Amino acid sequence: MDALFLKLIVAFPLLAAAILLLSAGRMPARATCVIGTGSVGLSALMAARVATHATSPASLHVPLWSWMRVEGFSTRIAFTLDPLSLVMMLVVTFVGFLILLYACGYMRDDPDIARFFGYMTLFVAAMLVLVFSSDLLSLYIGWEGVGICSYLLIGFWHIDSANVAAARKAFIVTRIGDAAMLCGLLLLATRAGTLEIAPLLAAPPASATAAFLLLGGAVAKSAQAPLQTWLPDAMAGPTPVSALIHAATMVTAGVYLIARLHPLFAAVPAAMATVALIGLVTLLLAAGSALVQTDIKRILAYSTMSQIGYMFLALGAGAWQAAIFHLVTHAVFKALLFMAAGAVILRVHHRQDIYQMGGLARAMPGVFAAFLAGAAALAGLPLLTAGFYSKEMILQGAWHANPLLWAGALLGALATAVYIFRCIFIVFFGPRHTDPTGRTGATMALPLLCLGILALVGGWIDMPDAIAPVHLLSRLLSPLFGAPTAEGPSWLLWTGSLVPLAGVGLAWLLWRPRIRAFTPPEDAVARLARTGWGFDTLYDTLVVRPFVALGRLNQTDICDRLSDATAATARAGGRMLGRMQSGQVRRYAGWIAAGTIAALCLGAWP
Amino acid sequence: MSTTSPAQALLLAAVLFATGMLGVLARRNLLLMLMSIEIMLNAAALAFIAAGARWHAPQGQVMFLMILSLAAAEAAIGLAIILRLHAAGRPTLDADTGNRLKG
Amino acid sequence: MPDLPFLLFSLVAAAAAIMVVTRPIAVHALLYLVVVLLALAGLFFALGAPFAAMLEIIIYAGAVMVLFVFVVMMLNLGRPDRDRERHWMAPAVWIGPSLLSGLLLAALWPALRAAPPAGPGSPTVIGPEAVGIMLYGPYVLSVELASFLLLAGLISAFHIGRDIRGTGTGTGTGTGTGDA
Amino acid sequence: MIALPALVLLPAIGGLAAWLSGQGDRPTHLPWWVAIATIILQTVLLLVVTLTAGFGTGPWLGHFSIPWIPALGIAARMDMDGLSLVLLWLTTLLSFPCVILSARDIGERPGLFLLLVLTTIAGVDGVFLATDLFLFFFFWELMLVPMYVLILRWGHEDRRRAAIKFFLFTQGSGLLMLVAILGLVILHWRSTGTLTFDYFALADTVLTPATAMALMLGFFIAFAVKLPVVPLHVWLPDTHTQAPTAGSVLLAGILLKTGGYGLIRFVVLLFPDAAARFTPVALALGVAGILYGAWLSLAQDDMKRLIAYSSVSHLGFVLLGVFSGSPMGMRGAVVQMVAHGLSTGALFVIAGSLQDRLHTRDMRRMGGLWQALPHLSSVALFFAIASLGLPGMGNFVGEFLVLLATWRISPPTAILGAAGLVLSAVYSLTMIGRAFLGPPATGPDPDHAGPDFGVRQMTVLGLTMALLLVLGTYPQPILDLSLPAGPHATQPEAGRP
Repeated sequence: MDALFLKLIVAFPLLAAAILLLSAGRMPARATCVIGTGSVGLSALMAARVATHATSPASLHVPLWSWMRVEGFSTRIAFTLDPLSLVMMLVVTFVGFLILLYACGYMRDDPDIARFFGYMTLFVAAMLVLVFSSDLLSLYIGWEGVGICSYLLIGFWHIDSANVAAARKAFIVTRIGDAAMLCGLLLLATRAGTLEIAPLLAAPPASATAAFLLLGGAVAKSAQAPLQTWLPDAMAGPTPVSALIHAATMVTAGVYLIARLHPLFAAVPAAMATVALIGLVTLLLAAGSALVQTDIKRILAYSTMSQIGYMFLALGAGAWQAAIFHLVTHAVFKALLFMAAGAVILRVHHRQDIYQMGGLARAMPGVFAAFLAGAAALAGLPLLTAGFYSKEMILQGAWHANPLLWAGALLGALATAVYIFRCIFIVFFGPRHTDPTGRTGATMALPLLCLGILALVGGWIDMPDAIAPVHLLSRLLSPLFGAPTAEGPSWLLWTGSLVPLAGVGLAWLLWRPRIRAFTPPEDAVARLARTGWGFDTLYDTLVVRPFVALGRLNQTDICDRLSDATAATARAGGRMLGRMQSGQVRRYAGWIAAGTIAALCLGAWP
Repeated sequence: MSTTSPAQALLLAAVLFATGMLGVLARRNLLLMLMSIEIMLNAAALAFIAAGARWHAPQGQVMFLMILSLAAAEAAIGLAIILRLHAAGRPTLDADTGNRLKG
Repeated sequence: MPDLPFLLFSLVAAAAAIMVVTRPIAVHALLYLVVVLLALAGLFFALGAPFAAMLEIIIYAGAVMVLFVFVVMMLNLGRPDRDRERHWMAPAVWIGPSLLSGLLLAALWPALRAAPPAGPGSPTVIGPEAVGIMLYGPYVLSVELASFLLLAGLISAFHIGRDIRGTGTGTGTGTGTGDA
Repeated sequence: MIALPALVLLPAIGGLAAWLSGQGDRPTHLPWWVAIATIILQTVLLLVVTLTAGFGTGPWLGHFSIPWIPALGIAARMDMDGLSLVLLWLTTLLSFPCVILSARDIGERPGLFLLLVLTTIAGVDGVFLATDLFLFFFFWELMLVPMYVLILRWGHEDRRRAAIKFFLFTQGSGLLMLVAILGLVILHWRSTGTLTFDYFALADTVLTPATAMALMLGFFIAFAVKLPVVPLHVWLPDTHTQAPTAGSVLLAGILLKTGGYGLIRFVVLLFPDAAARFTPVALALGVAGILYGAWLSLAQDDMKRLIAYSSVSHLGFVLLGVFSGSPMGMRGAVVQMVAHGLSTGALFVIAGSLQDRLHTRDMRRMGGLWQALPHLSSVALFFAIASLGLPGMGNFVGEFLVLLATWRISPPTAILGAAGLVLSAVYSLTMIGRAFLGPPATGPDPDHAGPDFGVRQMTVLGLTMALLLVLGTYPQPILDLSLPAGPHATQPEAGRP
């Protein structure tokens, strides 16, 4: 029964995608919304049903069909449900459903709404395939599938060529990681003869190369340094897309991959250290960038990078539960933040510059409350917010791995609180720069409400012992990851609680209402931070432009010149021989003589 | 009769042939070229005669007769062409100018 | 060592041939050519082919050369022609042809040297009778062919030489468009 | 199995019928209907062949042989194995878009056009079946000439040059193959005393390594030109660009596959040792093709040229797979050939339709076509995504198996091949972005972009999409069939009458 449900969870969005895409816009908008949202809703219901019945540690395996079976290698398409995929399934279906519901309101007036929902449901299906797959190669189907959906959705408003370029960039940068990951798969398949995850993990081939190649895929997908440049540009897509794909689900696929294959990574200390380092660097760089952004969605994008950096840090520190916990809470509060931001953007005529907003708290108190809840969770304000607990767990894990990592993470936490409350103070307080119109409809308000509550109370499923001995998530995941690490000294908890508060206070000092808003000095560092630390320029100069320029130079194909040269030689030879046909008797006689001599020579000296 | 060696005659034939060829290639006057061709023909005839003498066979002289008729026909036509060219306004008989196969 | 008459005839033939190709005056060349032919006739005689020698003198040195003489007379060559010939025979002109002829000789020489030595006994005289039997025996077909050739030569010579001075045909009196 | 020659003769006869039916003065669609009837009959015939094939009696599924020129040991011999069957199906399936979509709008002498198209198909079918080397060469040449005339007569602006280039390259390489065939036959004759062109007999010829290498190179170059392999690919962009749509589809979809087929059947299986020694070079050439084709594809402005270079890139994988020396790579190469035939064939249909509507192939003058032509654009998007190797579509299965097989013998080669996948994403998405997305172009008026794809196009292309998806998610039937039967495998006449 559960097996059937598992299939249906994937089948519903897939079917909806097929219907919506094949209808080619001939369906009324309302029906489109119902089909799109309803299918994911059904999946969510079924996921809940499966979750309540299958909390036992035994995992459920649903083989579907054999994909490729050749000499020395075979792979099947099969789903598996274990605690990790259970958690991911719930996140994807529930958050996905709420975001689709929100999108019904957000995209109401778009003529292409059928295409939008088609892509969105296709994305949900692909993400579920990614999550459920018990075989790395069928996981790769979902992995690339979410990538292409991300491409389609970032470039959804394709009349603007900037959107198209952003979409292409997102796909290509992640594709670089995907190619690395594919190489990793090839390596594993060659070593082990299978890509089935369970046997692969039962006897992990301690291959540093494989771990690093897979890490490449994860880094690109999760927008970590040095392949993080696509994520800020990806904000060109509609806001529900940013919420679903570029905050809650797809970008965390890298975290999921590493968690899923953690024995493989744990066997290679260098890879673990690299993961942690990448996490730390991204977390600090992105937080620094977020501090100086002016576009509300870009702030959130950098914040996403930074938070995924936390997850990588946790993974690298071996705190697997912490990473997944943060993944869940982050999915909730970041989706909430994006949707709230989207609501703001809709009301202020599609403006995204925070300096053009201001004072919106009174005009839209509901949205403000939602944004505030999300921001509090993001900053990790103690006790009341989900983000606090997950971040606390990561800090504990980092402390155990290396106090330096902990210090960096703490610095990041400070910056997080500062940049998100900077955003709040500028957008919702102070003088009003624009008059919001309309109101946020029910379809948009309901998801905000749900997620707002979750962002506050969702963390209570797992708390430090010092507060309350609740370990729902850790216990659920422990069959997979082993027992969670013991907690550190209690001053760790105090520091972790106080730093975000300090950050809020700092933001208050700098950007509080009714003072002249603090503008950071416009120096080189700030400019660099705003442009994402110059990675874009670097890649553009080093790779993209030389590559394209050389290609342009060779547009007519140098090999073609070779064949042209042959033709030219033949033609020149013909012209030369043609000149010999002068019609002059004596010349002909000379050639006859020469020929005779040559023949004689051949005959005389055989 | 004598100790005449046909091999020496062959060598002479080669010399005559080369000389005739030199004339054909070097001279521009059609008349002189024709004469040089006669030398070459005669060289060939000499070679045949020498071969016939070597093998005590009359075929050599038979071939000489063939060459003779060939030379006669060639001389007749060649000289007719020369006369024609001369009459047609090309008194120099320059072989290098008649390279268009017409007029 | 070949006997003296043979050597003499050979030298005369070779020297006269060289004279033929180098004379600027056509009549001189023609006379040298006759010398060549006569010397060759002597050689033929020495090689035991009296019939061929006679034919060489009668037909070649006689009939064919007379034809040449007639033509030379009709051409009415004079001093300008001689000067032009001299001009045409500049030393540089000779380089290429000499090279080719030398090469030919060099190529022929070893081949001829390798010719099998003379058979047993001295060359026997092969008279007209043997030649005639051979001609009208196995070679009758080639005699026919030769007659065809001569007929063809006759007809074409007649055709080409027809109204040589006439004004009736455009081709005969054209100014020679190919002269350029 | 008398059906094998029938598979070759039917398109030829159908072509003649189409030509004769178009001889009237009035313009008529009669030839078109005759051609459609022909390919439907062909499909039925192939279905019959498939169903009656001798599965289970050995790898060879069908056999046909009658003496042709006994004095020279030449027979009209045809044998069919799984590889032939797969490629015959590909040919038959691709003849539908060729005939239904592109031949319909030929204004000038449609009968002759269809005759040439169907004759080419007949030649290709013959190539896939013939196991007498003389017969093989006959069909090899047979498919070139009609294609040459197609390009010369119905091509685009620079068709003369393209047609001559096509002809010279393929003909020249074909001559090289003829020399190799004759060399092999004569060597076999010298060593055994029997003069024969029979594939199975010739496979037993005892050759010194050097001769085997020389003969193998003769075959290899002929097929490498056809496949094409860098740097012998230069005829392909010009030809594809200038050919009429049906010609491009035939070329990309089927004719190039004869190169891959020949590599498998006549290079790797006929000269296994020489091919094994040649492997490093072949792998290098394959990777060079993948990367170079993708790189140049990216730099093109002409849509058809872009697709043509992408073909070069895709078929580099075929070369890798064929020379990977493992059944896995071979199967992957076959799947890649089928998938490439479907996806690139469809892309050429789309590029041709765009040219019909906009009268340009220059992507600088396109842009924003999605508004005017949503159906066409979404179809193009699908096939572009398929061609960039998205898992779940046929191309990925082929590429993955090829890379996996390559990784076993040379990981660096496989890594470079995987880098080609990144580039394929770059050029595919660039093409989509430049032609269909973005603001509407200022060039040709998008309002006059002509009608969008109708039912006819959507049906045919929709079926192609479905096939690609099936191939990508359930490739097992093709994988099982696609391993070629070696010349030493049990031959069908041994098992059955």
